[in-house]
Amino acid sequence: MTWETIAGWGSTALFAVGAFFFFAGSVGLVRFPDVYTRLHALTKADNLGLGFVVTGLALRAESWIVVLKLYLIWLIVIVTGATACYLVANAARGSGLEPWTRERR
Amino acid sequence: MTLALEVLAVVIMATVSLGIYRIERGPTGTDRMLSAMLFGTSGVALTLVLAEITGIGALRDMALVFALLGALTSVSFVKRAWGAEDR
Amino acid sequence: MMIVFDILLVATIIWIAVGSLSQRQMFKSVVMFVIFGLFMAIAWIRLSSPDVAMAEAAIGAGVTGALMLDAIGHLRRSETPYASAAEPEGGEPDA
Amino acid sequence: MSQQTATTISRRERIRLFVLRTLALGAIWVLITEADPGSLAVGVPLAMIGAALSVALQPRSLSAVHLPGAVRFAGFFLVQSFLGGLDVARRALSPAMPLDPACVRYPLRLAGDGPRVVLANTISLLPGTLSARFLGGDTLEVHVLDNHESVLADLAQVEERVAGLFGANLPPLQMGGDS
Repeated sequence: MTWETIAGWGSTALFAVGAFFFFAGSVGLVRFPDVYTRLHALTKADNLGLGFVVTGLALRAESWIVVLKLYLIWLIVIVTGATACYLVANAARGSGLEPWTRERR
Repeated sequence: MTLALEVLAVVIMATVSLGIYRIERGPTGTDRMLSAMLFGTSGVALTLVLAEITGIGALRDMALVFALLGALTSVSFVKRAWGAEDR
Repeated sequence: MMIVFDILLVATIIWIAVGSLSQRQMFKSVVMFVIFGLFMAIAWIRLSSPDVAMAEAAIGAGVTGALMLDAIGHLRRSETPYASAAEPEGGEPDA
Repeated sequence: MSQQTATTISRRERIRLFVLRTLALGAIWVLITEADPGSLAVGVPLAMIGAALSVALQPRSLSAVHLPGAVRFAGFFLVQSFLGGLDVARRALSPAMPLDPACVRYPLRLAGDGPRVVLANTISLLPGTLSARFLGGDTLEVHVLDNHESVLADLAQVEERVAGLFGANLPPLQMGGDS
């Protein structure tokens, strides 16, 4: 078992988990009933999927600086994603969009 | 081991195409905007994966551009176009 | 495997391009246009020209998309009598 | 709390902030260019211009981050955001789609703009919660996917972690039972 083999299989497993979360995020976006619940799916599942993909790529990266850059990109996506999510939820709430509840339907 | 990367690229592409359904359906403009946000995150992942497959390091800079653009589009949607989605 | 990716990419691009031109609602078209820019950028990557891809993402999807969203906001404010197609689905919350 | 009441800041403090921010921006530049030595001719002046502008525009540092708290916060954040993604994936993929969404109001104990922004963004990434808006009177409205009893207690725990990140102490929790 060389490092290449371990990194290859490990990153493949991480890619599978990441792809699963991307898939779950898209399914949530399609299936969930209203804007707020869809925002949940979008921010959580997709940021996590990107995190797994980035970790998998980091295992294969050729230098440390690339690893740090990959995680910097992930950090930027997390921060901008959470901020954009708050902005959309805030605007939706401010315009009087009521959340979907189980009792109403 | 590039096969894993290629399969990952195909899967992300397929999930992104799934999200287009949400633009077709709506019902509000906000829902449509959400799928644009989804493509921001998936676009970053896709670009990073393609950077690894092709070995072009400059594509990682493009992933940064994608990350920042997602924020730009959502902010301009919320600040400038809110309530205009029925047009 | 990349041939599958390319077929999927091209099919999606054509779908979005047709979708962005054939909508009665302007907002839907604008969102489609933004996403068209993102996919086009990925197509440029596949054509191994990352510099064009970066320009496409930044200008095509980002700046033009923001300008179009801004324009649509101005249209709303100026009260243009525009035939707004009502959504066939229920659940329009701020009606 | 790191809120400074003085609006004027001494020259020495400005220089210290300038040097710190130059180093931080320079580090980001090195990361983005993947440590290309040729690009430093552009990067070093840009980092200095950026730091000078930021000191001129926002001389007070927004909030001083407390280092041991930050490490603990990072661990907490990673574990919880994993659980959050898992939770939302389970709900999205299960055929019955177990959702019971509601908006709850959470009385904030944390003061200061910077910590509150961090708290709102953290809540959005944790299991089943999404910060919707700040109401007047120090209340944060949170949209939850599953409206169970312990939501407010969970949020209080998150708030304590964020307070730890900034090295701040919170007043003791008083549950009004108004969920």
